[in-house]
Order: sequence, then C-alpha cells, then structure tokens
Amino acid sequence: MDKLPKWADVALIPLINLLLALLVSGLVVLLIGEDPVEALQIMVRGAVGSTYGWGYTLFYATNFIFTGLAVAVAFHARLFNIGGEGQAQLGALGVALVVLWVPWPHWTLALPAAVLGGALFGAAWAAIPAYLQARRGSHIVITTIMFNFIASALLVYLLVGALKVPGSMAPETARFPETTFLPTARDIFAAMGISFGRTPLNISFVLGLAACWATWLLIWRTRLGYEIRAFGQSESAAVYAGISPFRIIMLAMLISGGLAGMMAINAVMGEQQRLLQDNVLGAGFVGIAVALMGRSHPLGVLLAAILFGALYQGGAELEFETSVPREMVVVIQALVILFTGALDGMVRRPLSRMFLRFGRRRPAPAAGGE
Amino acid sequence: MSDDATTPAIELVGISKSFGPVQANKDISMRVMPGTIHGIIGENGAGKSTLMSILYGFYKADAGQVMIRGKTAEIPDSQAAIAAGIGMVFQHFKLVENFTVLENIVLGAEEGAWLRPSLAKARKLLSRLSEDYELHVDPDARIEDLGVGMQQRVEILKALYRQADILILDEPTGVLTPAEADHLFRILEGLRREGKTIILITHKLREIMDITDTVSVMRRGEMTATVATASTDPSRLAEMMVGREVLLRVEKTPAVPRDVVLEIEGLRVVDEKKVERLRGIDLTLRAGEILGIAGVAGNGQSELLQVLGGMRAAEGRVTLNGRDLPLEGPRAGARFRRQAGIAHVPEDRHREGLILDFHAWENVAFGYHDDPAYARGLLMDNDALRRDMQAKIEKFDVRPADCWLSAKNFSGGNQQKIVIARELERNPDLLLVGQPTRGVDIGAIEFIHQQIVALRDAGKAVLLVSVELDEILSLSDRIAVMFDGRIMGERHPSETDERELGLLMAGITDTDADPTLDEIEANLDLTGQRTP
Amino acid sequence: EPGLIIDLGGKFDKSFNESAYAGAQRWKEETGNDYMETELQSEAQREQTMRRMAERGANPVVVLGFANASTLEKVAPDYPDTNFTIVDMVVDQPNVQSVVFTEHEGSYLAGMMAALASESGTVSFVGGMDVPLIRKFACGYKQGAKAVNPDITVIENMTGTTPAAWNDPVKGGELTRAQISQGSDVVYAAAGGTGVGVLQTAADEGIKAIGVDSNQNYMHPGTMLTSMVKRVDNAVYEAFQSAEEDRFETGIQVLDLGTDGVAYAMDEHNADLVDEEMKSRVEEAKAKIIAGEIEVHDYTSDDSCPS
Amino acid sequence: MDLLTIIQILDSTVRLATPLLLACLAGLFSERAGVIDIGLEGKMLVAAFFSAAVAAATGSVWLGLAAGVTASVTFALIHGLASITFRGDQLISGVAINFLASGMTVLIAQDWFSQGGRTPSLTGGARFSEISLPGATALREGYRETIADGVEPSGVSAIYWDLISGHTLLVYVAIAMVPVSWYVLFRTRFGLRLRAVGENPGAVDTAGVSVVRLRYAAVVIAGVLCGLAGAYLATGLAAGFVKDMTAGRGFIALAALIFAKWRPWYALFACLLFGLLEAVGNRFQSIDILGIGIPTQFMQALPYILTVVILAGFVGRAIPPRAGGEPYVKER
Ligand SMILES: Nc1ncnc2c1ncn2[C@@H]1O[C@H](COP(=O)(O)OP(=O)(O)OP(=O)(O)O)[C@@H](O)[C@H]1O
Ligand SMILES: Nc1ncnc2c1ncn2[C@@H]1O[C@H](COP(=O)(O)OP(=O)(O)OP(=O)(O)O)[C@@H](O)[C@H]1O
Ligand SMILES: [Mg+2]
Ligand SMILES: [Mg+2]
Repeated sequence: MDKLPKWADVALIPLINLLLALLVSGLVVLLIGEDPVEALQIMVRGAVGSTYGWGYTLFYATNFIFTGLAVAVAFHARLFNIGGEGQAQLGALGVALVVLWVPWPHWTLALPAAVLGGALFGAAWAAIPAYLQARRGSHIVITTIMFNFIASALLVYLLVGALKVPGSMAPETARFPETTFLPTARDIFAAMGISFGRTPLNISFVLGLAACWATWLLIWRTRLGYEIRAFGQSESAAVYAGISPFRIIMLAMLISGGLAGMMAINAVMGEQQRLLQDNVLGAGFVGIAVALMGRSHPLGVLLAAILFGALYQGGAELEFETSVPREMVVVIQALVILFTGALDGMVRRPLSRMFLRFGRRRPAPAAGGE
Repeated sequence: MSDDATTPAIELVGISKSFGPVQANKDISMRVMPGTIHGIIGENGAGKSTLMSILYGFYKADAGQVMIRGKTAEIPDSQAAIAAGIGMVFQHFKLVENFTVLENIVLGAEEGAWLRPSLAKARKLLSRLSEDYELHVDPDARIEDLGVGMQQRVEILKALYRQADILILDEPTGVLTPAEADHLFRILEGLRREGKTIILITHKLREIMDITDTVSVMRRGEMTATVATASTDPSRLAEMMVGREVLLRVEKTPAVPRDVVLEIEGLRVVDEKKVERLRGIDLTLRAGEILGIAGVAGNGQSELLQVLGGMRAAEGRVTLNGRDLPLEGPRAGARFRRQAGIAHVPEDRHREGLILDFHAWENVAFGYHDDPAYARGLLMDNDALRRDMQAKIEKFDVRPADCWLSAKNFSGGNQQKIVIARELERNPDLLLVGQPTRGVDIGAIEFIHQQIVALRDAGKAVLLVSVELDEILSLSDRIAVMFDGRIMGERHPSETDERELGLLMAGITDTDADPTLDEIEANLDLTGQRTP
Repeated sequence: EPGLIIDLGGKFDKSFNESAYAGAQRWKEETGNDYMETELQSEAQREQTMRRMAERGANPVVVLGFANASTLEKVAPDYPDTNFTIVDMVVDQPNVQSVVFTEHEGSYLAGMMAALASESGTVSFVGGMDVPLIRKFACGYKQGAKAVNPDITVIENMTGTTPAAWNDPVKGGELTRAQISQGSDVVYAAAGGTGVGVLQTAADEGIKAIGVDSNQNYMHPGTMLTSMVKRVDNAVYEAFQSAEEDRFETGIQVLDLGTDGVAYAMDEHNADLVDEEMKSRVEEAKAKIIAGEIEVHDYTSDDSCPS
Repeated sequence: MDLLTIIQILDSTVRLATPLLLACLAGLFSERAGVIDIGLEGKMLVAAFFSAAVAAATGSVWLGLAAGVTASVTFALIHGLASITFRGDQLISGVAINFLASGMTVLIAQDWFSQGGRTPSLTGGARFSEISLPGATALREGYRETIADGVEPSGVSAIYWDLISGHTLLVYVAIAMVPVSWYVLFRTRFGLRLRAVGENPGAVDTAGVSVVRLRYAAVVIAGVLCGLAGAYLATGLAAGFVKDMTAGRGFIALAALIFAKWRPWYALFACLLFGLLEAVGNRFQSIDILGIGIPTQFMQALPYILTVVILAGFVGRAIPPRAGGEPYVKER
C-alpha cells in the first residue's frame, strides 16, 4: 500500500494531521467558552509579533530541537526513547556540575565543557536502558519511563542534599558565576545596533541549528547512520550485514541521550543559570511530538520545534491575556501526538486509496517485472 | 455429503482481489466436486493462498461470487465459512503457541460461556476423532512443545472438530518429510472416502499426481487451467505453471574439486530456548564444487548458514582456507566473515538480504558498507554506490533498471537478482546460498543457477541449502542430508534418488530396511521441531 | 497598575496563595482599580512570568514565597524602575520590598490552644515542604504546647522535601491518620494545599485541627479549633495601596502579632470549641509576647529548636 | 515498631494499593488482549477529575463514579480507535492520552470551577464513606476503652476493626476484582479468546472470532477499571480533584503489571508491595536499615527501580503476551 508519493508522506500528511489537531484544539477552546479565532490571534501575536515573542519562541524551540533530535535519532534505530525528560534532567546536572565546579574565566571556555558535561550525563542516563534493551531485551519504552521517575528522584535527592546552598530554603544550586553566562540574542543584536527584547534566547540556538545539521550528516551521510537506519528497518537484516545490534542500540541511545542532555545548555546555562528541580519543563515529552511531526528528519524536527516553541510562547501569552490556562498547550501537544503519531492511519489510508485510484487511471502496473 | 454428486461442493465465479497495487487474483473461476481431492499448483506469489483465504472468509474479494453446494454463499468472515462447513489449514499455522492442544481446538467453537464443560466435551470428541482418523495427539500438550507435524494434525483436528466437510490445506507438505507427507495423504484419502471435499495447495507435482482427482493451475493471479489429474503429466503441468517449457535440469560440466576451502568439525549450536539446533556437524568443502544440503525445513540448515555467515554464535571448529574462523565473540560477526572471503545469499531476502525501504543503490552496499571503495573520508560516497548499482543492474538485467526504486518495489525475482549481484560480484572464496530461487520466476531461476555454476567453474566453493530436492539434485556436485541437527549422510547426485534422500531427511540411515511409518514418526516427534 | 504572581499550588489553595489573592481582590473592590494577575505552573517558569509582569509595566510586582528569592535576585536589577515585593523572604535589592511574618509567635498561640484542647496529651503537626520556614512554624507550635503542658507529646511530620509537598492532600491525609494512631487528637497543618487533606482527615476521624495562613475554620465547622492566620492579604493590599499612594517603601517589613500580621482566627465556626478559659490564656500570652515578656524562639535564627 | 503501627501501615497500604490494583488489572485485560496500555495514568486522571467534578456538582458520589467511568471509557475508546481500528502505534497513542488527560482535566476544571484547576472539596454524600463491617465499631470501642483504663492492649483486634473493616466500597471492589479477573480470564470462553488474541490474533480470526471486537472489549474493560481507580482516588482516598493527582500511579501500576507477569493474583501482591512502599515512605521521612539512612527519594523511586530490575530479567523473566504492541494487520 506504500504507493504514496514522497511529498505526500513528508509534507501533506503531517500538515493534515496538524490541521486536525488544531481544529480539535479550537473546538476545545470553544467548549470552554472562549473565541478560538481570538485565541489564535493572541497566540500568533504573542509568539511572533515582537522580538520579545520571537525570543521566547526560539528559546523554547531550542529546547525542543535537542529533545526532538534525541527522539528522532532513536526512532531511526526503531527505538522509542521516552526518556528524553530524564536524560535532559541528568544533562542539566552535568552542565551544573561542570559550570559550578570549575572557575571558568570566560563563557567561550565554559560552553564546550558544559556541552560535554550535559551530553555525557544525558548519554549515561540513556546507557542503562540501552544496555538492558540490547543485552537483556528489556522493553526500552518501559525502562526509559522508569528512568524518568528515577532521574527526578535522584535530582531531588541531590538538590535537597549535597547540591543545596547552605541556608537557602529552595531546592536549587547556587547561581552560576557570571563569567559563564551565555550571550543572549539581546546582547548580540545590541552589538549590531539592533534592539531585541529581553529574552533568554541565547547562542544555544545556534548550537541547536548545528546539532540539526550534524544529525542530518550522521543519519544520511555516515556509515553509522547507514547502520542505524538499516538496523531500524530490520534487525535480522542488520545481523546478516554484520551490523552489531548491541553496538547500534548503544550508540543510537547514547547519541539520543546526549542530544537530550544538551538541552540543558539552553535551559539551565542559558536561562535558569542554576540547577532547579524541574528544569526540563516537559520538553523531553514535547520532543516526541516534534520528532513525530518532523518525520524524524532534522529539518522537519527544526520546523516542528519552532512550531512548538511558538505554541508554548503563544500559550503563555494566552494564559496571560485570557482565562485559558497554559494547559491548553499540553492539550494541543497531546492532540498533535495523537493525530500525527497514533491516528496517522486515519488520514493515510484514505489518502493512499485516493492516490491509488488516481494512479489506476493509467495502465495498471503488471505484477512482476520480467 | 448427501448432496447430489453433480452439484459442485464449491464453485468460484470471477473472483478478483488486489492488495494495494498488487493484483493477487484476477477474475478466477473454479469448481470442485464433492468427495474429491482438488489440487492447486502455481508458483510462489501466484495467488493461491489469497484465493483460498477468500474462500475461507479471511480476506474479502473485490469482486466475484462464491457458491457452496450450488447455493450462493456470503462469506464475510471465517465464522461464516466455518458455518458453511469449510475448514482451512493455513500455510503458516494459526495456533496459539502457549495454549494446549485442547484449548486451541475449542477456541472459537466453545459450547457456552463457561470453559470447563466445553473442554470436557471437546476432550471426548477429540479422542473419537483421533481414533477415526489416526490423528493421535496429546490434548494437554502445549503447542510450542510439539513438532510441526503434530501442529499440523492439530490444525486438521481443529477443522474436523468444527465438522468441516470441505477442507483446504495450504502447502501442508512444505514442512514435512516425504514419509510424513505420505501419512498425511493417507489421512486425506480416508477423509475423501468419508465423502469430504479437499482442496490441496502444493508446489510439488509428484503430490498432485499421487493424490488429486483434478488439478487447477495458477499463474500470476490468474487461473490458467483446470484438468483431470489422470489426463495430464508433470511436464505439462510445469509448462502451464510457468507459461513455457521448463528445463528441469541445469546444464553443467562435471566438477573439478581442488583444495579444501571450508572445513567444519563438531559444530554445535544451542538456541535461545536451550534447544540444540546443530549437534556436531562435520563437513568439508573444496574449491570448484557445489555442496548441496538437503533436508526438511527446520532441521538445522538455517542455523548452519547463519553460523557460517556470522549471524549466530556456535561451538566447534571452522577453518577457511586453513585459517580458523572465530565462532564466538565480537570477531565472529558477519563483517569479519565477509572480510575473510565469504559471501552469503541469505534464505530470506526480505528479512535478511535487503532493507526493503532502502533504495536499490543503498542496498548494493549492504554488508559491504564499510568497504573503502564506498567511503569518502568519514562519510559515505553515495555517488559511488549509485554508479555501482547501475552497473550491476545492467549486468544482471534487473528490472526496472532504476537504482532509485525502493527494494520493496521490485518483484521477488528482481530482488533476488539484486542480492545475487551484490554477493557474487564480490568474487568470494566461499559462497553460502540459501533457497536461491524461493519465490523466483522460472526465467530468473535459470539465470541464477547459471551464475552459481559459473562461480563454481571459476574455482570457488559453494554451499547450497535448499528445501527443493529438485534444485539440490540438479545443482549439487555432492549432497549432504541434514536431519535434526546432524548430517545423516552424503551422496552423489548421480548415485541417489528422491526416495533415498527422503528417507535420510526423515532420519533413517539404514536405507535397505524398509522402515515402518511409526518408526519414522517416532523419530520425528521427539525432535521438537518448530515451524521455521 | 500593580501585579500579583500567584505561586505554585494555585490561588485557591485555601491557604497561603488564597490569602494573597483575597488581599488583591479586596484592594480591587475597595479602590475600583485593576491589577494584573498570573499563576505559576512550574518552577522553571518563574523567571519568564516575573519578566513578563515587569515588561507589561506592572508596578509593584508582588511575588509570593521563598522560592522566588533567587529568581527575583536575578530579575530585579534588570528592571530598576519597577518595584517588587516578596513575601516570606528577604531579597536585598534596592527596588525590592521584603515582607516577613513572625509565624513562630502565631504558631505559639496555636500550640497553646492545641494543648488546652487535647485530651490525650498528644498533639501533632503536619508541615509541607521541609524548609526552615516550616520548621519555624513547628517550633513555635511546640513551644506553645509545652508552655501549657510540659509533658505533652508533639508529633511532627513533614510532607516532603520538594515543592510538591505543598500540594499532596493524599499524603497529608495519610500522615494525619498515622499521627492519630499515635494518639494525637489535635493536628496543626502548615502545608499549603496538602493541609486540605490533613483537615479533611481530621474531620473524618473526629479530631480537632488547626488551619494555617487563611482562616480555614469554615472548612470543617465543629472540628476546626482555629486557624493561624498569616495576613498575606494585608501584605499584598498594603503593597498595592502604598504604591497607589506613592509611599511604597523598599526594605524589610516585619508583620507580627502586634500589627496583627499573624493571629489566631475566631469566628462562628469555632466559637463552640474555644471556651473562655482557653481564650483568656491565649490572649494573656499574646499580650506578653507583644510586650516582650515571653520570647518565642525563632527557628530560623539559629536553625534549631529548644526542646 | 509495635503491632498497632504495623497494622496502621498495612491499613494505609491497602488504601494506597487500591488505585494501583484497579489500574493494574485494567492494564492486565488490555495487554492480555495484545493492546499495550501506557495510558493507564491518563485514564485514571480523567476519571478522577470527572468523578470529583460531577460529585461536587450533584452531591452524589454515584453520579460521580458513573461520570468518571464514562470519561475513562471514552479515553479507552480513543486508544482503541487509534490502536485497533487505525492500527496506530499503541505506545504513542498511550503517550498522547496521558498528555490529553493532564491538560484537559485542568482546562475543564478551571473553566468549570475557577479554582485553579481543582474541584471543590467533596463532603458528605459526594464522597465514598468508610464501610464499617459488623462488629468493628464495638471492637474499636473496646480497644479505646482499654487504653482509657490505662492498660496497654495487644492490638490484635485492630486487624479487624482497622485493617479489614473501615475502607470505602471501592477498596473491597478492587480486591474482589482479583478473583473475578482470574475467573474471567482463565475459566470462561471470553477469557480464552481474550488471551488468545493477545498471543496470536491470526488464530482467533481464523477461528471465526472477531479480533477487533475482542480487543475493543478488553480496552473498554480497562477503561472501566481505570475509571474505578480514578474515582477512588478523587472520591475515596482524597476529597476532590487536584491537578495531576495520579502522580505517576498509572506507571507504577504498569510496573506492577510487569512485576506480576500479567497474572491477577500476582498483581494483587505486586500492588500491595508498591502500596506498602508508599505507605512506609509516607510514614517515615527516612528509614534506617542496618545503620544506613535511606532517603525518602529512594523509597519513592523504589517501584521504578524494581521494575527495571525485573525487566532486566534478574528476578525471573517476565514474558509479555506475544502479540502485545502490534496492531493486527490482515492485509498489508
Ligand atoms: N496480506 C497481503 N497484503 C499485501 N499483499 C499480499 C498479501 N498477501 C499476499 N499478497 C501478495 O499477493 C500476491 C499473491 O500472494 P499469495 O500468498 O496468494 O501467493 P501464493 O500463490 O500463495 O504464493 P506461495 O506459493 O508463496 O504461498 C503476492 O504478490 C503477495 O505479495
Ligand atoms: N508490499 C509491496 N509493496 C509495494 N509493491 C509491491 C509489494 N509487493 C509487491 N509489490 C509489487 O508488485 C509486483 C509483483 O510482486 P510479486 O512479488 O507478486 O511478483 P512476482 O509475480 O512474484 O514476481 P517474481 O516472479 O519476480 O517473483 C512487484 O513488481 C512489486 O513492484
Ligand atoms: Mg501461499
Ligand atoms: Mg514473487
């Protein structure tokens, strides 16, 4: 039945799915007695109507780029990594430790080290479920869910204990030293003489773009990417081709966890500038929606991440200006996952039938090529 | 049963069915008279299973009509088929592996909402049925503990339990030894005597000739002919099947074996379920010869290929050109086997040989993707891959000649050509080939056979595994028969015949004595064979 | 136009946040002016929410709870023209007003009432998040109880170590049950939304309970002994009003018993439970505390509680 | 630790295990039929909300219960639609359902009650009250009197008046569901077919039984049970709905299901174990075992850690139903 043209598969179907999700979201807004059109206007204006809006939109998008790429890389190896949340939490821990323990003279030195710290901790947190999947066949979806819970317990343990600032009541670490603050969009644009809203958008966004490009290279241009995709399509074929499933599962998950962990560069080093108990804000889960919408392609992930960034920022404005709670965004996110991920067949099947009927007009392809 | 013998038990009129772009059945009509055994033959993918599944209500036909005992029947689902007295034994058994025989038999045909009375009643009926038809099975055994032959009995009992008087068997002998098949045919004859109608799908012309009353031939989704078996012969049937005259033998010169290439000693494999799949294999293979491994599917041939191809760990000793091959650990993988000079055409091109969603050009490097010829620095040189694929497409006449097409969109024969091209062009010292022509068009079969023989003539060693005795007999220079993880014996093709090989395949080595069926069965049922 | 950021747990937590919300509403009704309000949903949103308030021109911006301290420390310098008020914590910035309460004094009175009402000689305390601020409540409570009955047993439990502890009524209920089984017949909940579960269980099991922050007596008339009200509403009202009248002062403001910043609540819902004797003893103690004759130890002064 | 404390902890265990048990049995039915359900959490959450909301609005816990179950079944049907009818990915569908529930409940709660995403507190007939079994009150009084007399009672009677008696109806329902589930699954025609469809749907289909109908039945049963679990949470254990009040219980139930190897009786023990962990964690802020202080965070994470250990196969391998997670596709 795979007779859909490629453009329909990568663009048309996600678009229809997205529209369906938004339509249902609109109904929900209507249901709670608000005007969906007005709500949409507020959201659009809030998200992209000012440099302030853009700043926050892209700030959130940066988070989602990392978690989205994390889910996408794992998807290519047919691994469903629901553990982005926990891996990002641990990544945050890694970033915080690197930044707090070493007296960095300048952010340019701190950044690469923090990237390493975040990626390493995120990867380490993904390594255990990956190992258990590869060696013992433990279902990675369940283990990564469990590891999300364990991560948050671990973080709480550290934040109310070893990492807490003596005398402070809040479970958070000390503030990072000023030398490690990343330049924000405001700083950078100011240097160019352009005024930009005071937002946490920072150079991590550029890092996110670089991550997209690197992921694209990895998946479509390297041997490892070839092996990951081959393994994802058929494990038995991979074994036949001498691709070690253990190696691929481990590497794909380590990369995935590392990407999730790098989210902390933006969220923790870029914005919060200290380690909080809840620093991921559900971005690990948004990554699932982003990867599904983006069809696991880095470019798609980038676009979907910006879309979700806008949704988050728009949602925050919506909450501010109307009585629609921020949970509206969670609902939209859920609907996007539902329509693009689970109810995909609802759109795909009639569509491919349509395309098939369309194709049938031309002489039917004879069975067999000889 | 009491019906007038001139009304067909089943009549199909103008049945058509397509799966997306694939038209599996085109305007098929067929009649089957009651109390007869009706054979259906046709190549793989001809649409036989699809047609029967429609009759059984498993698939819905796009067009056409089914008549049962002269009356138009609506068969929207299997429930309706069962109610109409149709039973079907599928090519791939439909049994719940961790249920008992009894539970499988009552499933869907329970007496009431509570199980206990149903099971008790079924147990009684079952013992009667097994008496009547010599179909002995332990009602409390778990399916996963039974051999394939036994599982098939359960399937037949399932149909009989539902009082089927039209029984469809889809390739029932594909997994049986000749002796087991004989036993099955005796049962079928018994059923025919009772007045039941049987439809038998098979690839084996001998079986058609032996047991059927009438036979239909299918080709590429169409019904090409229906004839009385008595009025035809195997070569005519073969011709109808493929649409032209068939060469039943491969043209080849006698082998000129040279140095030993492959030496296998005491090879053992224990699978995940702790079942011993290979129980000490010893084999020697020389350059310039084709060694054929015959055997019923599931007797360890696949494991042998997998071990040699680096897909599975084993114990024992294997040397290639005098050097030991590691059988366990990281250096036992398929990559290292390829580096050592072993190419491998796997048994299942869909599950192993190809990545169906990859473009053809991506598949050309599959398994050889770390070859420096395909690399450009750290990245892969996709242009090189495409050039390579295009060259192979031309040399092997792959159609359509489009290296951008996804592998899944080539037909089975062309997919196999892609695999063969990739593996043979590596010019390996040892070629492992599993089921090279399974599901492949006869024209392509000839081509593939020629390629294999050419490789042998170029002084390479070939290890051929096939369940098709014909293929083994016509291609091999030497034949080894595997049974239950052991080599039962070696023969020369010119000095043996199907009967002798068949007995070896059933585990009977003493070919002079005429073993009783029970002996054969006893031999088989202990093996714990499973459907592959 | 002033702004109020309701903290985690929501403005209808029947306790801390609700009190602040009530103050803002009172101001709105009395002056007819509008104010901006938003509710935090998660820890990591604090900064964006605070900034948005400031960007929108809210002045002063009132934030609730100690958890805002480190964020405010960071945000306040970015908006030197905006005034901020933080409740329950001291932030040392030129444009920040810090409002703190003498919870230990109010809790002392609550402890006295608990000891006077207890028949079993055991009373208990359920805290929210285990932080010095809540220990301050517990310590005051304990001192008050001991002042009435030196032999009294005071059971102390904290719900948790994270902000989730402010909003876990089920666990609050379970803790209360455990305390009841240990003999407690008066329980004091200083646990935000978690307290709802404590008070509910107390009512279910028929023991007396003491609410916190807002006057919670109405929730379960008949079992609510009193509530240790903390006039966060007054703090918010005052911050709004002083800005309106251009007399907003930064620096530390202490609201204590003397200014009615903390108090025990009396109304028709608990009138039957508090007899004259209890009332007079508590009033007496209150007067002495205000006069400095009784000194209630403040846990946060040295992070310890005299036993 | 004296006997009474132990009984009290066990009593708390039973209360806390009840929602886990109901959700776990829900998962059991669904997964035995081959539909993996990580949406237990979400279904419980909607049920908790709607039961509390309707109970608060009408004052009747029974109407609340009905509403909660209906809401949960509706979500179950969405899951069914996605994973059975449209053959979508069951895991993704479950994830979506969890998010949908978490967002939707607060959204509607805010719109309905304007109390910041919670429902008003439930009182009186809007809550399930505790059922006192015959004689329990008398025994309890007796016990209290002994204390009043200054005698230290043994506390054995508390096993009856505290541990066994004095729970809300749904606790007893949950426990009764264990043998009922066992009986249905292993002693009835429906159960045989249900289990078969989770192992090999092809076998069920060719036996003339509708795979789709069976799977929908299983999914709906799961919906009902999750509905009971959620309703218990909001109207039995607590008195009203608060945001995200399931707090990961759906995932613990899933963990218990794996622990229980998809069997009803084992599910009971697994849930009691996890309930006990929670009860102990509630009761003690930190626990000293052999002089080593164990932080509460560890206690809280223990069910998850245990699940990982089980999944890793270190404590007996759990083999899930074979067709689990795969949509039944007859025609490609
Ligand atoms: N469920 C299905 N979905 C899509 N295509 C199918 C399906 N089943 C069969 N086909 C296609 O229909 C054609 C006929 O298949 P069918 O199984 O009927 O052949 P067959 O004659 O039984 O072959 P074999 O001898 O290999 O059993 C093939 O091209 C096959 O790929
Ligand atoms: N799953 C599928 N998806 C898309 N197209 C398919 C699929 N299966 C088969 N086809 C198309 O249908 C055609 C017939 O396939 P099939 O495998 O039945 O060929 P065949 O008749 O068996 O050919 P051959 O003799 O080469 O084996 C092929 O050309 C292929 O393009
Ligand atoms: Mg077939
Ligand atoms: Mg074919």
